[in-house]
Amino acid sequence: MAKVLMKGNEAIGAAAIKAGCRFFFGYPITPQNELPEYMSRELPKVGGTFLQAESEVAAINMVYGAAGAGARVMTSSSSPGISLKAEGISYIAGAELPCLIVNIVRGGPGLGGIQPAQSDYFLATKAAGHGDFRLVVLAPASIQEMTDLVMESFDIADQYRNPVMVIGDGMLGQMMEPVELREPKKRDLPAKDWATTGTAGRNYRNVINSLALDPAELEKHNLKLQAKYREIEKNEVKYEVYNCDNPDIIAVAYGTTSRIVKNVIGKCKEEGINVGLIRPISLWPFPYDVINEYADRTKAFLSVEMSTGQMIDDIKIGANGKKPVYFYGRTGGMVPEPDGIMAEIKKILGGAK
Amino acid sequence: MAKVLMKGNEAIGAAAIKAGCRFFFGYPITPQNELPEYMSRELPKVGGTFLQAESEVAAINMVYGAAGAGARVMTSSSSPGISLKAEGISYIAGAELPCLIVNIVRGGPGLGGIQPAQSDYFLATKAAGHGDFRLVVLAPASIQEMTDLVMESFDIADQYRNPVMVIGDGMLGQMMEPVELREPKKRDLPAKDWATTGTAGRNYRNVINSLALDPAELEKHNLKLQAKYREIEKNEVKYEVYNCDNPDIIAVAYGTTSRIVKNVIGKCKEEGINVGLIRPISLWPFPYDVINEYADRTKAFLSVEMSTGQMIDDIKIGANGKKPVYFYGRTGGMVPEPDGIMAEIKKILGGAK
Amino acid sequence: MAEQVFKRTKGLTERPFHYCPGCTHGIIHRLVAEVLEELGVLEKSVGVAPVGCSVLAYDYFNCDMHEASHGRAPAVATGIKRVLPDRVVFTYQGDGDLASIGTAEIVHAAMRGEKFTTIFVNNAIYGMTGGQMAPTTLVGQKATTAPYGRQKDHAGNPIRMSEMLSTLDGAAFIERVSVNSPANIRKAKKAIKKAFEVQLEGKGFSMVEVLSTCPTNWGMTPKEAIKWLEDNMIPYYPLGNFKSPEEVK
Amino acid sequence: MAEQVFKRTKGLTERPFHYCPGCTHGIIHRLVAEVLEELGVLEKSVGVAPVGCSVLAYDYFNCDMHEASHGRAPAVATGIKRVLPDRVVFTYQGDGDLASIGTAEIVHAAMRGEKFTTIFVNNAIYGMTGGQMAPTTLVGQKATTAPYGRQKDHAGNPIRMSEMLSTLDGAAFIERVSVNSPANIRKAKKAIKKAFEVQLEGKGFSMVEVLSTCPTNWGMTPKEAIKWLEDNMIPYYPLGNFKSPEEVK
Amino acid sequence: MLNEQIIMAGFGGQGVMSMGQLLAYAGMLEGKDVSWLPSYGPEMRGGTANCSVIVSDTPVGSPIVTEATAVIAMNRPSLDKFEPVLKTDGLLLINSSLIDRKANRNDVKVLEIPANEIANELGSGKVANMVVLGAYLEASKALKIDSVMEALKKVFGPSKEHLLPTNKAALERGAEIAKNLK
Amino acid sequence: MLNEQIIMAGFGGQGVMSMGQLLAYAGMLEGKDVSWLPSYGPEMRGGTANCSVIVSDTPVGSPIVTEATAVIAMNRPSLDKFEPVLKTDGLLLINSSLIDRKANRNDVKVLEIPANEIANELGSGKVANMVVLGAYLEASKALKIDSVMEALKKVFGPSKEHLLPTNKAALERGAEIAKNLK
Amino acid sequence: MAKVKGKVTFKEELCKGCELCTTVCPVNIVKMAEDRINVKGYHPATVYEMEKCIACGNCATICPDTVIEVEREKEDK
Amino acid sequence: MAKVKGKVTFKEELCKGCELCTTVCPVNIVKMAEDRINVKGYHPATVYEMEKCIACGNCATICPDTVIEVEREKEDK
Ligand SMILES: Cc1ncc(C[n+]2csc(CCOP(=O)(O)OP(=O)(O)O)c2C)c(N)n1
Ligand SMILES: Cc1ncc(C[n+]2csc(CCOP(=O)(O)OP(=O)(O)O)c2C)c(N)n1
Ligand code: SF4
Ligand code: SF4
Ligand code: SF4
Ligand code: SF4
Repeated sequence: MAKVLMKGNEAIGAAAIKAGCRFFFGYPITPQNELPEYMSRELPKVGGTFLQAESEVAAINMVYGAAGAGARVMTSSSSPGISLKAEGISYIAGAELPCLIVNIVRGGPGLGGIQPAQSDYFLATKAAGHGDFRLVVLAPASIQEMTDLVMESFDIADQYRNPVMVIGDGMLGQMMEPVELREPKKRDLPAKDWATTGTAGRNYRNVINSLALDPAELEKHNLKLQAKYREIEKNEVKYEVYNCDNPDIIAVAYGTTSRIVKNVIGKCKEEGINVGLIRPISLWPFPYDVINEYADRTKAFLSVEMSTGQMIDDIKIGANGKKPVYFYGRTGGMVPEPDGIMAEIKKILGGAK
Repeated sequence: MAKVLMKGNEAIGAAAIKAGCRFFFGYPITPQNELPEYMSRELPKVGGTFLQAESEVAAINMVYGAAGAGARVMTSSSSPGISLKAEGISYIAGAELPCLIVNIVRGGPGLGGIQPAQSDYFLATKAAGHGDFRLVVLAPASIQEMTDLVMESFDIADQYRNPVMVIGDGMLGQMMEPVELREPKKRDLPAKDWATTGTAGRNYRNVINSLALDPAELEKHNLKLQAKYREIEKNEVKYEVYNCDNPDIIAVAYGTTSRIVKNVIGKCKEEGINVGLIRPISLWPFPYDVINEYADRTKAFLSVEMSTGQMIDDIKIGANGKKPVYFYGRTGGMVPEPDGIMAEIKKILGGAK
Repeated sequence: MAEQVFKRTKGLTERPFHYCPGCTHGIIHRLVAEVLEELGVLEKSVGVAPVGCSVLAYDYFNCDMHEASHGRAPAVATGIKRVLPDRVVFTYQGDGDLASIGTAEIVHAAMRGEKFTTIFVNNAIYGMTGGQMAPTTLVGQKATTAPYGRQKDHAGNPIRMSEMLSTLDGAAFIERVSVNSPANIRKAKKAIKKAFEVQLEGKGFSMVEVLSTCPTNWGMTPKEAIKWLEDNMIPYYPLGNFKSPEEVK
Repeated sequence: MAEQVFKRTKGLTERPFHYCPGCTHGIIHRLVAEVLEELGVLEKSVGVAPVGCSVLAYDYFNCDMHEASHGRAPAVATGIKRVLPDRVVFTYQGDGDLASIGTAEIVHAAMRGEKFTTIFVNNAIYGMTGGQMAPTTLVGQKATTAPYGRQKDHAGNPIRMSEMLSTLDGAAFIERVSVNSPANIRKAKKAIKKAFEVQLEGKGFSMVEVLSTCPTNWGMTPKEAIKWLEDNMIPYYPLGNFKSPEEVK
Repeated sequence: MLNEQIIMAGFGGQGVMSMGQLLAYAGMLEGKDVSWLPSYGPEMRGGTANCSVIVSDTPVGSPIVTEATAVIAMNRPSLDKFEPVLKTDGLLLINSSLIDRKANRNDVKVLEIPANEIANELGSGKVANMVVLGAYLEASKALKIDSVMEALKKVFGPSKEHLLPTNKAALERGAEIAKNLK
Repeated sequence: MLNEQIIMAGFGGQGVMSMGQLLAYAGMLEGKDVSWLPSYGPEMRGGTANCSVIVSDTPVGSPIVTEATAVIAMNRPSLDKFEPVLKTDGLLLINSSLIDRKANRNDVKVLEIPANEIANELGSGKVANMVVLGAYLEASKALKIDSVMEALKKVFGPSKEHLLPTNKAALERGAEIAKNLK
Repeated sequence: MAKVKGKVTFKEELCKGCELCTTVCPVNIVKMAEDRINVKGYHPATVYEMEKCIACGNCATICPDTVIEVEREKEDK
Repeated sequence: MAKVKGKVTFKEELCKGCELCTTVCPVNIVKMAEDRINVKGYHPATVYEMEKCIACGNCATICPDTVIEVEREKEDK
């Protein structure tokens, strides 16, 4: 397929449809509206269904129902709307249903603003709801990667029977870049023989459920989930290591922020400072081992985020005290500027040299 | 006041009323129902208002309104209900309003079960909603401490204009112990001159709000919040250090789990193993420094949780690679048994000696 | 020759109900199950269980089941039905579930005319969690969160969901029934059957509100509970049909 | 001697509205502000702003204001009014806010008979977010999430909130008005005044639904929008009083 | 040093929970550290109920009793469930009115009390729990009957004061039996 | 090596956004790496609009333009806001039809284009953006007019094909002016 | 008219002793068996004078726990 | 009856040129000032033949942006 120029939000929709997603339930919120709008236009053309739900709570529960019925289904929202989906996400994870949840993050807390942010890192990776569960969280840095990851996310979800979140920021949702929709590498996907499609043709009932009143049973279920998470941690860690052969410092950044860091790397080179970049692509599972390994080759890490510092916790856990972890961030919809990052790097290296 | 024997959930109510809380908005959910029930009985007697909301979402927004109007107000729920409050909590934190949120945690994810758990640690300490914000999170280990902390929590909330979460588990909510309601140490509390009580008598309007469409303004607001959080981190870290003079290993546990660990400490002594305990009382701000300091005196840490391992992340950050951090936990409503913990300790020390 | 006039329906699994003695949830379960069997749709049915005493409904109905989050059964059912338009989908919900936390979801499913059937069990209380006030609790009725009885000035008059939902065009069939006597139980079954037929004919949203008892949390014997329902609930919640496909615009 | 027959009310701050040219939000703001001024309650009023185009209402009403989360203004207002029963509390909400995400909150505030006033601005679309379908969007009307026009089979007929809420006993006063002409604007103001009076008399929940335009997202000039409202909205959303205190049981 | 770890179990309506609370209350009145922990959940509805009580001279660690110093079994399922939890030399009280089997353990001290019969003799089937409690107090010497009576007085309040004598009699009859069985 | 970092700004309705998209599209057709980033938010409603376009021989890093190689200002507020962002020796295109001031910077190359006048001459006020774009293409030599035309053809589709000639004329007139101003 | 004779069977182990069936029998023959307790701990419902049963099905209709099945014995045919 | 005379003032800088006021004037004197643009970028509404104004207030009533104030000049008194 030839490349086309697409808006991030629309590219997500195109990729999802290409991946066989035929159901979208959502509720409007800036800055992701182009995605539901695209779906409302395009899904009917392929026999799919777009339904605007009465709220985010309803939307995630529609996804819960549709996923239980065996469909490839997705929803999307932005920060406050994702908060509202927290209970439903926990149910979907508990019931082990596959689906895609897109979060085009905006500045918070509360109503906040509508400009790009990365302040839902904790929400996405640690606590998208109550209880012990995990979402696979994928953070693309370009529209091309976004479409690749969206398409793969449906396979990952189906393979592990687990919800996947693709996380972007308002910038990534709004910008246009050339994309080519390309199939992900083929996975062996299990049949959805657990789906509630009616018992006709089978001699057992299917029940979608997250309740276990007996704590021993609920613990067993949790241990099963944990075993699955260990499996995902083994198989699905994704990251990019860039210019890390001999770095003075390694910046860690994801999404659009990582692109700004790449600019900084170029600028720093001009001044003889060698900055590396580790870019987590899967925020969960987080590439702890990669951080740990590169801790031996750098003087320090710098977490660059559009937040007041959330991923830094994971970097610290990965670095495990081997090297100091610094932070530079902008928040509330402000975007880190190369100069600011560079100044921070110089400050750190001045101190760390 | 003489001691009385009280159920944990009711003791929370009694303490809140003693602390001047006159408004309670909530929605039923096991295992915290005795608290709203107590409030529905007792609040009218002191001229207060108990209102059962139509949902947790409505309840937290009623709290939002009442707190904005200047009242001492609280709500309570258990895990799935707290998930539903996520958006509202983020608004309250964003608008800097004081209130108390009680979470009597139960097994998850999803509907899960109703037996005690600690699997909302992440939710409480990292991401009770979207955006960069923090709740003060207090985790009592006894009914007496629960009443002390509940009373203090209203002062903390008022002092910093920040929501506070008191977190317990089903066990703490259901059990009875002797309590004495005692005033916390007096704090200088600022006047609530920001409350929306009508402009009569002042020449400015009060506006409760968390929106800032201009990202520069929103960043400024966030930096103000962060400055406040640094202040709280400086002033409000609470913890207990127990038997840590010369430990072979230090267990880190909070809430009822810490009491089980205390039993284990006794048992281990009998076998010549010296186990220390660091008990975070404030889960946020977390006593990172204490962990770091004691890392120099122990061979290892063991995080004991009623979850699959959440607080362990903070212990690792605190230990900063100085000593290994192990984990022992039960989940889904199962409670760690002393024997299990002991066996784990022996296994670790066998390896670590 | 003996003829079976009443035998256990295949619409139910073998699992004994966990409900309290005399709780009419059991009757309502049976009626729904019988209707599914009689309409011959068991194999193509997907039921949605609520959060409430009937949360374990997924153990009882002999068809595929989906356990929803509290109040959101209509959204879950919407998701299922949109994916599987030729299956029979129903929700089974209590009054806390449907009339309190789930108000938005039931209103909008009805507005959209979602083609599923809702069995709404109104027992004027929160059973599962121990007798807290429901939006349907009667004025003066005591509940664990209304220890002095529901007061109109404080909590308003109870909500009549059938009447309210009947104002929506998408609601094709709405009827309120009661299971307090064999005669009313038979009427209830007819209404439930009709509701499923409306679904099968694709006419829109259908709901049967069933007045039900909660002896445990009302603090009564099952017999007293039936009488209390007759004396107090039926007068406030009049039985009858509120909407039929003929009236659908 | 000159007499001022129309001057800017003290109920509004000096801040110019951010609304689009011809958007009738501005008219409705002014009416509410005038009523507050005329009733002499500005100093004891607390308004609740929604999430929607009127989110910045807190900048305009010259009284204390609280910006709610999307759809939850009635819950926020409940919290305020319960704390301050002698203040005048109102919510100002759009149709996405009130009739979609906030359905449960408005229904239950009305059921409880909460003593505040709701100004419900029905413009049949989501303005703030760029013209998505609202529950009040008319059948056939295009929206960015209904690019082929709202279809009854897919999304149902639009919801009539005034009619639905009127079934609730706690709703003391409900009226639908429109701001398409000077005459109707004057009627709208009367209704708004009445609604606040009902609150002041402690009679229960009061709401005025105001049919409003959104030229921007309807893709029309302001003049065309007024005409479209008259030709399409008023026939489906009949103007008039649906509930008055006399009828309150 | 006192460190009583008691599990009490029976079916709903046998007053197992209030018996435990009373014991904890009495312990508190005697200046002990105490805790009372109920099992909770839907299984309680019409089903079985149990609680753990700790009465101790030192601060109570975990409120969960994993090795009981005493088990009070008011019905058969309770005996089956909790007999194994009793520690060696612990005290096993069996309500022989409703339990048709003997104890399996022989490393513990067993007291069989026909609690319902005695309660009926006293004219109130409801005080069967107090009979067993009396037996427990006598056999364990943990707390004084007077303290339990004082606790009961506070719990009952003036409106139910007339019930005190029967309860006292029940406690004493239980104690008597325990003394005789020694 | 090509690395154009352009900011285009004006008020809503001036076609600033589509001009940016067209440029990015043309860049893609010429095999360049490109990105287009709009400003978004409520301030856009009836207010100002701007977008950043990057056209580069190497992969695009950050899509945000913080040091522009070119700024196209279609109205006065845009000039005020973005003139300072232009780097030394950068290209400043001013729509002199609507902007009543001169450039303040003298370390950059300035092109004043009476875009609206020219567009009106061409019979369609709407192509003012194409006039400026043509000027930019000529002055920067970044991409070929033909590529933009090809992009336009794809964007318009057959239904709007009749608009192509006017657009082409606009691009060419713009280019001509730029050439003459050199 | 041929007199209808009925037969009622109780799955006693399912009975919760709610007594609802005893209130709806037109010939008043459904009683609680005070002499025995089932596995659930309840006195189960039963019928002592089965010959009076007219197979109306009322007891089964109101039983919440599907304890009761009813057969009709057709006299002739 | 004394003829009522009115006077309308426009806070031109607030006007958004929506033209609604022009549609409701009974004497049809409210017009858009095509000759000028205000700070917001719109042709503002105005009245050229003020003497015809009857002070009905319609224009001010429908103006969404509180641009218009109206005075009535009482002829006598
Ligand atoms: C989000 C959430 N809130 C609250 C609860 C607790 N809860 C469980 S069932 C229930 C209400 C049940 O009442 P109803 O719907 O009337 O059904 P019934 O039990 O009376 O049949 C509640 C509040 C929950 N599980 N999840
Ligand atoms: C929880 C949440 N969901 C969605 C949004 C996005 N949002 C902002 S305003 C709005 C709808 C506005 O429509 P309406 O209430 O009709 O008011 P109008 O703008 O038309 O006046 C939405 C969906 C949000 N801010 N928060
Ligand atoms: S609590 Fe009430 S509703 Fe629930 S099973 Fe028991 S009687 Fe039925
Ligand atoms: S978008 Fe619509 S509702 Fe919002 S201000 Fe503009 S015209 Fe008014
Ligand atoms: S109605 Fe059923 S459960 Fe109740 S007593 Fe009769 S047989 Fe037993
Ligand atoms: S109605 Fe108001 S804003 Fe609109 S044109 Fe007239 S004066 Fe201007």
